[in-house]
Amino acid sequence: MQNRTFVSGYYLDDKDLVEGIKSLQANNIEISDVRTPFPVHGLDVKLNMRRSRLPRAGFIAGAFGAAIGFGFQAWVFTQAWPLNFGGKPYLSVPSFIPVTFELTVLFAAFALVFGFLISSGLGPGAPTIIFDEEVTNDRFQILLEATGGNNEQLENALVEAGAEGVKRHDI
Amino acid sequence: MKEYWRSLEDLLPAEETEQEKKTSMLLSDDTESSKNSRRDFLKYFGFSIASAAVLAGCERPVKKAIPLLIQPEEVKPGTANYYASTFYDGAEMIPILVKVRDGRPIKIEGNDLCKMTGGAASARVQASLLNLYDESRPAAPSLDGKSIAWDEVDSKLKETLENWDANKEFVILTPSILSPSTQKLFSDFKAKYPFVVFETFDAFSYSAIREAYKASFGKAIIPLYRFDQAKLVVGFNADFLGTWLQPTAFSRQYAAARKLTEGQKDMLRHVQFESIMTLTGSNADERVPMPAADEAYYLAGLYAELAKKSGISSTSVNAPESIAKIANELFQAKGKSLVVSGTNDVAIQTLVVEINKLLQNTSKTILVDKPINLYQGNDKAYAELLTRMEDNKVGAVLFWETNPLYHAPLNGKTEEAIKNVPVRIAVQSQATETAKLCNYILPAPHFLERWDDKALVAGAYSLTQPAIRPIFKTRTPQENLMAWAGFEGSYYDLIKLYWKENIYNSSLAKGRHFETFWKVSLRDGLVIDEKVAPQAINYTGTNVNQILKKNNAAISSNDLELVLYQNVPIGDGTLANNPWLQELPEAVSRVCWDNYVSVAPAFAALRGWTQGDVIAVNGIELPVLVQPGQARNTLAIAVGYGRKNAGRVATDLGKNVYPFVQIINGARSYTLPKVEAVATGKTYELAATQSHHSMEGRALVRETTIAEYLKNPASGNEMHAKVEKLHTTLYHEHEYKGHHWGMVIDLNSCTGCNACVVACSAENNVPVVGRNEVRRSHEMHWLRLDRYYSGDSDNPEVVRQPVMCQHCDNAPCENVCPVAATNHSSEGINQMAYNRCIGTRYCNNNCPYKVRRFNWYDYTGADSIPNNRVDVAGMTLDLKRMVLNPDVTVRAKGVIEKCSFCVQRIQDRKLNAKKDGRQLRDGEIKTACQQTCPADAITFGDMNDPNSKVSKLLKDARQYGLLEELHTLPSVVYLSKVRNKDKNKTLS
Amino acid sequence: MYVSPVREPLISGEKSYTKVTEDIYAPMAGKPGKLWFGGLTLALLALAFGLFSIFITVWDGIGTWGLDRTIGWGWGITNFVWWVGIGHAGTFISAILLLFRQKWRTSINRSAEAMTIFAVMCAGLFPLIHMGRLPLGFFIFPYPNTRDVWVNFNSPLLWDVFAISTYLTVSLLFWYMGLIPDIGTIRDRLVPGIKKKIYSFLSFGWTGSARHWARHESMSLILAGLAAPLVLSVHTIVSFDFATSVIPGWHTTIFPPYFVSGAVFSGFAMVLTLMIITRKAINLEDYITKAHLESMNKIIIATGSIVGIAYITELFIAWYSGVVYEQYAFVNRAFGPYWWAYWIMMTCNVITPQLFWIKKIRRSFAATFVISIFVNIGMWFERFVIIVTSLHRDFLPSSWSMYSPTWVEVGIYVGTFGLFFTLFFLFIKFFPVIAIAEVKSVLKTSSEKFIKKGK
Amino acid sequence: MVKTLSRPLLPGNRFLKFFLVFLAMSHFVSFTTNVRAENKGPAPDVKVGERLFNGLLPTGDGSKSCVSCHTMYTGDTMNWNPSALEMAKVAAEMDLATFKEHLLTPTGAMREKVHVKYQLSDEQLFHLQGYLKNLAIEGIDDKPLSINKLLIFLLLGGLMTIALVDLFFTKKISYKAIHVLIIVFGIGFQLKIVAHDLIDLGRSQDYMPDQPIKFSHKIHAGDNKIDCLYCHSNADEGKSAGIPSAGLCMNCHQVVRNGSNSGQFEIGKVVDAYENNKDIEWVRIHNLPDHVYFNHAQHVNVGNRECQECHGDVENMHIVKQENDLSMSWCLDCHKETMVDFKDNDYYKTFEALHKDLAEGVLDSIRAADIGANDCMKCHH
Repeated sequence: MQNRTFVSGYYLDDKDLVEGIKSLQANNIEISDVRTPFPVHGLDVKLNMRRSRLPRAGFIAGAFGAAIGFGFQAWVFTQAWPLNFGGKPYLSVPSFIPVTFELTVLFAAFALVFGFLISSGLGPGAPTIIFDEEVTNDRFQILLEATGGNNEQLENALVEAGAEGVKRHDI
Repeated sequence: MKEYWRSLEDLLPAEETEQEKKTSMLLSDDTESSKNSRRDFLKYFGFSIASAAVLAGCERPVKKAIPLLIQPEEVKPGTANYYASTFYDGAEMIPILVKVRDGRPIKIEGNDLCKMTGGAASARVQASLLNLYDESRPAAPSLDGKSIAWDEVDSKLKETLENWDANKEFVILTPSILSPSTQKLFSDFKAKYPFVVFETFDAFSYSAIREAYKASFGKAIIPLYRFDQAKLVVGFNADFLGTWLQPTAFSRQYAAARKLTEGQKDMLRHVQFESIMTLTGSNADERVPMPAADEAYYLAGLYAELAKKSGISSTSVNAPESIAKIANELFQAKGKSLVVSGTNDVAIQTLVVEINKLLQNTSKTILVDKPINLYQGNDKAYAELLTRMEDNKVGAVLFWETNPLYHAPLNGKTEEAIKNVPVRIAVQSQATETAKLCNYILPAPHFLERWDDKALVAGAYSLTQPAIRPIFKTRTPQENLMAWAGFEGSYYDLIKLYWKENIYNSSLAKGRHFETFWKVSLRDGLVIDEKVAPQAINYTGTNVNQILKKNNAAISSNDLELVLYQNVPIGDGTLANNPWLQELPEAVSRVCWDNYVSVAPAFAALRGWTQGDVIAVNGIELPVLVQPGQARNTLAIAVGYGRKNAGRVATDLGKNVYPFVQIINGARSYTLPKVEAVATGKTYELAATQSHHSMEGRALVRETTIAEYLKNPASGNEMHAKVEKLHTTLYHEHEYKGHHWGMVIDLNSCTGCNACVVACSAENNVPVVGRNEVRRSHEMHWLRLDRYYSGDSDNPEVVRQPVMCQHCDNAPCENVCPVAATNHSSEGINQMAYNRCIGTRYCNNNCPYKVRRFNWYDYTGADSIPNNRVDVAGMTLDLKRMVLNPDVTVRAKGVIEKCSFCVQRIQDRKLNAKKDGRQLRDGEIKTACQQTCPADAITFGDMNDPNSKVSKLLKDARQYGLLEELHTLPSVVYLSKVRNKDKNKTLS
Repeated sequence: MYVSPVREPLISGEKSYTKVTEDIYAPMAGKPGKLWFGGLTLALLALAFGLFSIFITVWDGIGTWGLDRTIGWGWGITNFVWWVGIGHAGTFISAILLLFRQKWRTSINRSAEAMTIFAVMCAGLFPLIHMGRLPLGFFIFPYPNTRDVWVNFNSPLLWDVFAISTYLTVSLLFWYMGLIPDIGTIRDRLVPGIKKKIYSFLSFGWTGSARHWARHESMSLILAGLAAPLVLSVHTIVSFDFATSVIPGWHTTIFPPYFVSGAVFSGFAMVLTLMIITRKAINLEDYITKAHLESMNKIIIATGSIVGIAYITELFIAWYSGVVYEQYAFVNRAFGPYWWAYWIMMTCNVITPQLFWIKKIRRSFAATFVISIFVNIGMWFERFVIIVTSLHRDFLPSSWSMYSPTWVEVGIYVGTFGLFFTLFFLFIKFFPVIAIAEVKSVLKTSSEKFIKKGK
Repeated sequence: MVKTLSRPLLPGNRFLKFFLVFLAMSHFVSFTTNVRAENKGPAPDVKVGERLFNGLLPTGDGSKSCVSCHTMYTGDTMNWNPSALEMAKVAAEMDLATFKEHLLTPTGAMREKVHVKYQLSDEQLFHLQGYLKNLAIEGIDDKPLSINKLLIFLLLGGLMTIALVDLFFTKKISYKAIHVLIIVFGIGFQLKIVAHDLIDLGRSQDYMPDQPIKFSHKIHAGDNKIDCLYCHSNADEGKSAGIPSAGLCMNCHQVVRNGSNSGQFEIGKVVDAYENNKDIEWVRIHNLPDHVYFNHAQHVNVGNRECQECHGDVENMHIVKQENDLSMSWCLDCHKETMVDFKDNDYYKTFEALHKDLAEGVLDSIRAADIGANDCMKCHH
């Protein structure tokens, strides 16, 4: 395993965090990650994150579910074994709506959840490196990766950016 | 035409042990016969899914198939044979066909060659099959409670007979013997042993009719009635459609005379005067409640009125208004009317005979020259016999299928008399009370296990032939006598010889040898000798005025009277140990598994009684049933219950009221003029299959009067046209390219006798659930007879409607089954795949007709979970399982079932047609209910065939579908009911 | 900030982020009290009784229930619909209120969703148990088989299978996805040990990274968008069980909206009943405040009134239709042998919620608690009335009959309470009852502290 | 592969039962032999007899062991010789002299040829007969079980557990793909076992039980070309095809008393049954569940199907086995394909609409399923 060094700084308020990020970005320092106890709005734009493709995945899966749902029912009732139920036509479309709808939702939901988990690298027992356990409590943490031993420079930048505490992590 | 098989005659002479073995061999090929092989693996693995899968399978029993060593030509495994035979239980006699599958009788049907019944059979005929498989039948001969071999019986009794004290009588007490061969045997036996005395004892007495004819015509006869020849029938306490004399034949005549199909416009009118609401009264066009005590007065009034009109002088009687009115009608219908009474009272019966004579009905609707041989018993003679027995004049008594201790205890007199006889022999096919008092119990075979012949009227002969080898160590009663008298041969030989010598004649032979004639007779089951001369009989007259004087005023008062009656399922109680009959709802009250005290609504209100309150009537405690239409001060209790030694089902079921019966004026009287009834404070829940009795103004049973009908055949059925006009659908309707089965039920014909219900149960393996389950509305009958009252509760009108699965083309049940267990067949049948059903009961909820039945418990033993069977009637015993129809699946617990239009019969007849390479004939397929219906109310056939009877009936203006406004498109169609009454001529 | 000062704070007390964490973590940290153990024991006993009753049902047959040839569904399906209804609040709160950006949802959505899942689990049991042949229940799934038989897609009961299982799955996913950050929080509060390892496993490796948060938010929003129609569809489909049939009293087009609002109505009532107890029991008074109470009670008035209007509309339509069966069905409901059930339903569902028009009552925990119980009872009777009184007297008077439950049916109902509370007790012990992260995210805009500061 | 349908529910249980029975039996046997020893001189050594029978002790120069012809179990190929049990039952009835004569100087062509090489001392014969008598009393143990699926199932379960534990806790193997592969494969295989066993529970394809008489359809229907319907005449007329009565067998076997393979032994059984009024308990091979109605006449007579379509090449089977699984889909598929004799059988005139379609060329043929062969109540009523 290669050795990497990170420098972290934390804030106690999301407003300060945003200010801190602004200041770091002004100094052209690349931010590896920001960790917060709750979602801070606007961070994705500030950090130039790519727009999530989850909605698209959800839509495609939903459409697939709908097609499977309707197609399967239609196949069963017209091809596999057409049966006369109470005088209804074999292809009684209104009857197929509920199941089609439910399968649409089900497929989309699975796609979304698994899409989220996979794209985020999360999952049962997924490996994690936690630099500061207080992040999930009340700390807003900025992580910077030190390349070529510039950790002290980064530490200073963080202090400058108003971080309440700065720490170095070697892994 | 059905194929009638010649019988097992060829196999007949064989040793007993071998017989048993052969029977068992015939049975063992069938999976139904043993409970071990009745396992359904789908169910089994379903329950133990987890463990079974992992453990790589569970044990599957190896099924053995044992062929017959030598296969008789006519016995084909898996194919049913029909044998013609005759039913007779001491009450009714009906020619039947016995359906035998793999050596065991599984269904009884009426013999359609018989003109009297036209192939119909009553509920009791249908159910009598189950008595064959009754495990409580005496299984082997016994002496003083110890088993004994037949040889020993013979040697002992032979010794007794040969060393007889000539001063004493050896009495053989038989029911009315219809068999000419047996009578021949009796006379031969008497010739050998002159001290033998044959006496006749009927379980339910009709001796007053014979006495009345003796008085008026000089001969103690019961004439042959022809309801179909009458235009007006007036009944007095006579339940001739339910229990009186020959109800099956009468129902058929009655319904035929009231049909309005096939262009018939004329309809028999029926007026009933009665104290209790009988099945017959509930079918009457008009019905007048009448205190039982006043019946003689009413009839006397009728006689006096008619005499006045005929210009005959007689004592005048101030008749009630309704009688005066009906007298007018009767007088107009002279020679085409019929007055009958069901009361066993000589004075009443004499009046009836004289009234009919006045109306010139004799030899038109009453054939006195063709008397019937039923009910030959004479109550006076019976009373005298008891006296002789008490006076030590009788040395031995043999009860030949009679049970006087139960049917006529006469204040313990019968018991004392029997105990006074040193040798007491019971020759009986069923457990009886009388047998308990006997030294010898000699088991007799069930009528399906023995040979016999019958002659209902002179010249009409029918044969009884065995359809199965005796299940127990039984011997035909006639063969007992033959053995004791040392006669050679078997009873079969005797019958054949008798037929050869006495019945076979040139007109019947039609050029055939006797052997051929005999075989043809066996195949057909009956022979009618048209040339037998009518019996000469002349009117001698009797002193009517004396009776009129005695009954010239009403005697009913505020005293409570009690009427004892036979109800339709149980009758006199002889066949009471029969789960099918006990579970059959009574035709009027729709209560089963008990008897009860019927009380008029007004009287119940007066005393503050409601249904289920237990009251004591002269000390007998029974629950109350409020019966609309009953005379106000009349109480009524059914006989036939409270058996003490009848077997597992009937013993101690209900209360026995035969002890109330006394011999009055030489006849057993079933009416008590004064009884005490007090509330006990207890309650008892009756097992009623219907709890709401009003139609709530819904157009379920549609009816009209004959006058309206003649003006407009669609009267009363106007709604049908309205609904038809609205007939529209978004979807295209499914096409039925081949057959489209349909059924038409003529509500004008259906009398509500319930024979169809038992026929259906027998055909379709419908389980018996028992009293407690019926109380919880868990009854399983696929077919029920809804009964509604309308109008005044003191004298309501009654309508009935047989309801089974309506096989809707737009069936609401089919849409809602999640697993597709019920759907529509290509022939329009609403099919139900039991093995697919998971039991959500959604279909039943969504059935507007509520005809689906759910297996609440394991009633049949088909469930794979052990120790959970609910089978109070022993229907899952191996012996009783022999009655199961192997072509119909036995349903498991948790499964919905319902009427299938007897699809197994449809399949069978279709296959026959295919094998013959011909089209199906209309009427070839008969459902079980249709087949047995005495009123011919049910028609089944192909609606796609424009020439079928069903298609023709569908064009009748009276035609409508039940709840047709729901657009379920039922394949069962009803024809509306027409009452023969007119606003201008009404009794009340 | 952009919060109107008139808006009532949703979180009272001086709460900082840490305080929030501590408060919500507190009940999980300590040893559970006697009350908890007592409650759990009681719930387990009830569950055992229920399991025994189910065993009796499967072994002996449905005959052990009070049903008959006319009334094919009784307590079983009543309980099913009732539980499904209760299961509507959670996903409604978290999905629909999320879409509407209602901040007050944050304090209650977690436990409401848990209740949803548990209630749907209870509900899902009944369609299974009520089968006559439960061992063959797998026939309802369209799996390939050697019989070549599929299922009947026309059957509302089959739609139920899909609706309930989809609803349960999606609710579970939604709930768990929301839980992940909070499990992370719990994980980080624990000292190293087996417990921490388990929570670490369950937290799916949550770090609080902004990237994750962004995706999480995006996913939550779309999932909410999917769950919102799903919630509405589930009770719509349940109502189809009745609405698509022919039985008078069932065959009604008004059923879908009527059932959905009834479901939300009963669901909210159940959430209130439980939350009022829970907030006291585990000291969350600051998080579940009168403001929450009032908001929820407002929804109860709204849905309760819809239900009331539906009742009246049904009566009107029955009269207006001119169909004798329909008319009789409704007269029979109100004045037939089961009149008491109808009037309990009317009183509890239509009259009592109207008390919430009075501000004092709708802001009173005690009054709300009592009324919410009334609503629960009333909604149970609504289903009983619809199912039993419609069935017991339908088209043919010859088949009319009466129904009363047996101890077995009651036992199964009690058993589902046992299951529900067993799960609920375990839930409040092992999972945060309030969505920590979500509360924190609205802390600034909605807490007393920050609003005061803003002044 | 031969399927024994009477598979035990729990192998362990079965073993325990055998063990107990074995203990009890061995005690009983030793006790009885002791008694006999006291009364009737020396007791036969069953063990020696068994070794002789199995050929572990020499029985003569170049002679085969008894068991090689008189086998304990019938396999999937026909062994025409009487089985060991049948032999034992015969031998148990004989005194030693007759036994010796039967064995060493037999009558009948087949036995003469094979038995000629046997050289057995009287003592050996005594032991051998003792063994056979013992066998006649005790019967033959159940066939040993083949590899148990349960073991595979459990083994896979264990393997997957180890993989899971290693994946999350021990982490000995660094390539996670291996864990995943093991688990996926394991679950898949387990599901396959479960699914197949579930399907097989109601099924008995390839069922091939031993019959009480080694009746060969190959000889009768194949070599001698007897028509199926000669014996199973009911197939044309009725619901079941019918198993011929012994009387029917005697039509030929009154004359034919010597079989080409089994000599007089097997035919002797039929004769014995016929003459002494004994039942022959054939084992049913084709069993349908109770809720299925099947009618042979519909298929053989009306549908004109060949017996072989369902029963396979019976005329080439010495031992009949169930050729098809008799599953519902098997029935349905055939109904979908089988053409109906629509023109020649007048019954089908009822289907006017379809006749019109045929005439107009809308349809080219009518399949059984088109006229309702796949309606539920055709078979389930």
